Amino acid sequence: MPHAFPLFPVQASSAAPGVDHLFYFLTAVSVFFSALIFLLIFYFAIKYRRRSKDEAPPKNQVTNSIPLEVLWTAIPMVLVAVMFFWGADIFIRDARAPRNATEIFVVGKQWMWHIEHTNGKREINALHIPVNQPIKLTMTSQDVIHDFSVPAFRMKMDVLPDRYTTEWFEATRTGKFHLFCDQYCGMGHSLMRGWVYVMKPEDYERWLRSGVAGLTLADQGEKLYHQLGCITCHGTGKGPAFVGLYGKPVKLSDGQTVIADDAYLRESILYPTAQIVNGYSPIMPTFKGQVSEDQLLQLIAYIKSLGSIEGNTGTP
Amino acid sequence: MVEHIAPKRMYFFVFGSLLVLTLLTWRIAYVDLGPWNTVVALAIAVCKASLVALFFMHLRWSGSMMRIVVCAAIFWLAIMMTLTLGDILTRNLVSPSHGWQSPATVSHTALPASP
Amino acid sequence: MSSPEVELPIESRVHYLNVDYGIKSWLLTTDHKRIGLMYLVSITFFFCFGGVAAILMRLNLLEPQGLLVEPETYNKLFSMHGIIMVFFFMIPSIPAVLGNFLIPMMIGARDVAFPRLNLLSWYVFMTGGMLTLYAVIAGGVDTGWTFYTPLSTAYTNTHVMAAAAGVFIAGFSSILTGMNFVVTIHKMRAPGLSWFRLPLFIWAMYATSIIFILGTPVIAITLALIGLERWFHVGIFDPALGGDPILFQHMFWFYSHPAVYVMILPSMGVVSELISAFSKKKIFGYHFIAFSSIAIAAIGFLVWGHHMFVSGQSLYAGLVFSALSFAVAIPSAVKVFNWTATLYKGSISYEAPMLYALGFIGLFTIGGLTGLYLATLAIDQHVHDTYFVVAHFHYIMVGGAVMGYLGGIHYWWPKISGRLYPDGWARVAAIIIFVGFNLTFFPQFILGYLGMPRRYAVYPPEFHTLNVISTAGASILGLGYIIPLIYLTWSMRYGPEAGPNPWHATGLEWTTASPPPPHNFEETPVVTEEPYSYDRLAEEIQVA
Amino acid sequence: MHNSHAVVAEQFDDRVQQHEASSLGMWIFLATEIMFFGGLFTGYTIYRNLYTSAFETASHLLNAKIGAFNTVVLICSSLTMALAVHAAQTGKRKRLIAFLLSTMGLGAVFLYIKFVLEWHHEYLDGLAPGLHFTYAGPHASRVELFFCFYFIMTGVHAVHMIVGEGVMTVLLVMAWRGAFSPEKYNPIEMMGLYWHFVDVVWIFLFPLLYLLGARF
Repeated sequence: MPHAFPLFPVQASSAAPGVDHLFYFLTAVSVFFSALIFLLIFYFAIKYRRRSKDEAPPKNQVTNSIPLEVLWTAIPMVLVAVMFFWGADIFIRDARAPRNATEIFVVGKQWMWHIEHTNGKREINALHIPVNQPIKLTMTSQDVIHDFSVPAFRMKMDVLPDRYTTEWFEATRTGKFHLFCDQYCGMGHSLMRGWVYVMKPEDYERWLRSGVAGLTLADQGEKLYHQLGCITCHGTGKGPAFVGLYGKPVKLSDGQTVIADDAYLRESILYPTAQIVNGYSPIMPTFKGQVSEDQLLQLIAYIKSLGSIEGNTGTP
Repeated sequence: MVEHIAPKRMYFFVFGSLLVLTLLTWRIAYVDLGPWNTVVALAIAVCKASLVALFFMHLRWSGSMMRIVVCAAIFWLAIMMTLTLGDILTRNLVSPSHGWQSPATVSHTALPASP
Repeated sequence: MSSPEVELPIESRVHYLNVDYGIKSWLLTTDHKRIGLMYLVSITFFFCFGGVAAILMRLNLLEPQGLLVEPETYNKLFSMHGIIMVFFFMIPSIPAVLGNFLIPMMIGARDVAFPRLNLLSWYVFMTGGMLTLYAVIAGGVDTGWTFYTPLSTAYTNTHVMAAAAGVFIAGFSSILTGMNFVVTIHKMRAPGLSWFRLPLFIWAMYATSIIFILGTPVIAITLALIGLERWFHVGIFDPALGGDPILFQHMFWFYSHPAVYVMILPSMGVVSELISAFSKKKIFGYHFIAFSSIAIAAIGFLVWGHHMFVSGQSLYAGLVFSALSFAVAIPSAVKVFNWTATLYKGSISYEAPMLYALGFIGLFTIGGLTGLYLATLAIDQHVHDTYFVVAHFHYIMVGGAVMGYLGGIHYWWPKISGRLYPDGWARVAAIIIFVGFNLTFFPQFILGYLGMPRRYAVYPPEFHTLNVISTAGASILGLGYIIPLIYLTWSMRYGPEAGPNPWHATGLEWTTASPPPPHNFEETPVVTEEPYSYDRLAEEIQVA
Repeated sequence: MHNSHAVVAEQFDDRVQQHEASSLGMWIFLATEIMFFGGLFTGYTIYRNLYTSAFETASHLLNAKIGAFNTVVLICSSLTMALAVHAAQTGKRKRLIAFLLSTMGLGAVFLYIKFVLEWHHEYLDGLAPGLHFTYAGPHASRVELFFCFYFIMTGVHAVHMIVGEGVMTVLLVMAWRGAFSPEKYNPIEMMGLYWHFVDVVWIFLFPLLYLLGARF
């Protein structure tokens, strides 16, 4: 066999050791109980085998024991409680990206991964990231459900059409790691693979700057902002302004308040009448079918660039 | 006789109640009670359904097994609705960019003041 | 309770097999035993079909680039394997074959409560099966057995409609069967046969029937919605039209997770019978095993969301479903411990059914414990939709359910056919299946933790070695399944006569002749003792 | 122990056992029906929660008066069905036939109203998803989703009614031939349970589909 023959995946993210420790714990529990059951069965099977064909079965045996039943109900209960809380703890941490994470956008389509960096650099079926730096992926799909999985990071998340899901990780070692689509997505499912390249920060910077033909993601969004005519309302006060909007609570006409996050902005572009900002009338046409998923991400990046933090507002 | 025979009078009485409740639910739909419109309409529907089940379907006189069957079905339906709704209603509560912050990376950014 | 007639040779006695001849006497029968046999033949046919697909898949994975077929064909193979094995083999396996054959006999009844509905259920099942086979022959389905939207509704142009309609129709046969069993168990028990005198197989079948009744209608309506969505291009589950694909997953798994318990619960019932019969000892913790079946059926309905931890489901829902999934592990563990305790101080013999039963306990233990990994949120996040999942559910469904099914077939074969099969061959087959199974599926746990995704037609070369081992195991496993097929068929004609109770087992089904007379019992039995009363048997042997 | 009495099938010991078995069987069947409709109700509930205002808008496009009238028609048919069971229990053959006929008649009226006065009009108004959907107001795609559920739920309900009408035709012929007696009326009773169940489903469909939010 010419190829390497690994039995355990490499640990390449900050989350991996935690998951593996939990895995070792479960394996220890499993091995212990499997061994216990197997040894008991073998022992009983040999010790109490029927010696002759007409051997009479032993009589008046104990066939009920409440203490035993309680014992072997309680012990598994305690063990699974430990597993639950341990697993839940890691899972909750994995679900929430740190605030300073570098954001990268992922669009899945049958059968390729399309990845965009904030400076406008794009790649296909490859993801370049710096080591020791939290990365947050904002992902969506153009067609069916996919799943962005990096086994070396012990991380995966489904990628759904018409919705943003996120996933974050912090790579801890440089190298080249598998990227798989884990959710069956049709004919080319097994070809929807790629590589994650974890680089030293300086290499990453160099890579990021090389070969960028033109505009950053936000700049491309700005271009769209003009091309699509968003400016005619949102730049004139007929529609809500974008400056400092991102991440802020928005009061809606039905009295509810939502946070202006990616999902909200996306919905407002595609279904403008669904959530009307208080004080404005529902006059915006839908852009569904006119902007692609990539363009949506560009528009959102633009709005984001207009500032989410006080004192850091850009100019439209 | 293996089955209870109810007096005919009862059927007409139940029928009358059903008609009254139908009228009621229809009229109430024209009164603005906000979200309570749905609640009231469903409460009336539950009353009507109980009347039909208990009297027309003789559940009142049937063995406990039949009642267990009906309750089980309703209970399982409730499970399906509750757990599914539980997902839908809590899905957007965790907004990754506005929730937990890594202690190691507490940044200069402040959470937007909640209204 | 021995009847004088059982002394006569099989040919000179009227029993359910020779009471009437000709194809019509089978196709129009309302005898639960004949219907059970018709199901046996049908599901064996579907099993071979699904098995061939599995072998082709494993062969294809011999090479990282695919040895035999294009990815497109591979996708159709695993979809067909899944759909046929799940809906047309595993789900009807023990309930429709052994359940139909045994339930009336175990409770001392002449037939099930609704014999004509019982026959109807077989026709409904075959209609669904034929429709699904049509889908396969006409060009196949490539959605996987899970029919996830929007792939199944908007993005594939394979024969989803026919396959979904087939599964939809076959669902009604499950409903009819479940309904029949519940009513039969409630209303047709022999005098003196109170609930806690019922064999544990009956308890397991009762729990299974609950799932049939309350779960199957939901998959039916879900698949109907898939059909309507495809047909009219509306967007109930299609996000492009305002629908929510995760709602489909909820509704699909609301049935399809409990369906896993439809497969394993009857096997647990069979194993409870076998362990007791071949240890010649009353089962340990009867009440706990009985109630754990009901508990598994009930809690099993609350855990479906663990298929969706990384689906975009709410984090909170994930936490709730994870906790509930751990809860369902407890009654399963209780069963395993009780079976093991039953062996203690027994008088254990190792005929083929017992080998299957012990194999079941071992493989189910591994399958159950690896289920804990998948219920653990953080680990599932890594191994979800990888070969780890494939290995886990095959340990439950093949290592568990199929081992139990084969054990049950071997145990009751003398009752079904009236004849004995060669036990030596049967033991050899049981061991070959056990070894082949482990060789096939254990490497897949490692593959899964390494990260190899499931449903991959081609894969990175570093997974090559383990895949070769797995395929080697599959060929052994396939061979193991062929052997019983041969000697069981052979024994139907040439096997020595078994007599009414070849295993010296307790239970009403062993008190009547083999094969049983058309209405099971010459006279309705009266039950006066608890099940598994091997103490009485001991006395009888001593007297003899 | 074979019962020579023809009204007891051979797998049963006596009439009580047979009656209890068939009632239990029927109720279990109705439990499966609850879960079958339950899937639809769950889906409906989810989208209603997600798209409340769109669903209210869509609901107001339906004619609540017709819906209410149809509810009354169905309740009347439930009454006649209950009276038919009563007539069968007391062995009144002519009344049984009369009540079965009126139940079927009322069922037909319901279906006529549903298909001709409602579905047909909604189709013409461009409210039929997938076939002819021209609604262009706000939330069009969500209004379409409401109408998906409207057509599927009322459609599945109507299919149940049509099946009921078919079975009732058979029972009618049997009643005509005098197949039922106070000792043997199980099929009529089971038919009654089924028909009332279909009524109960409509009792929920009516407020859920027609009476969303206040209308004025």
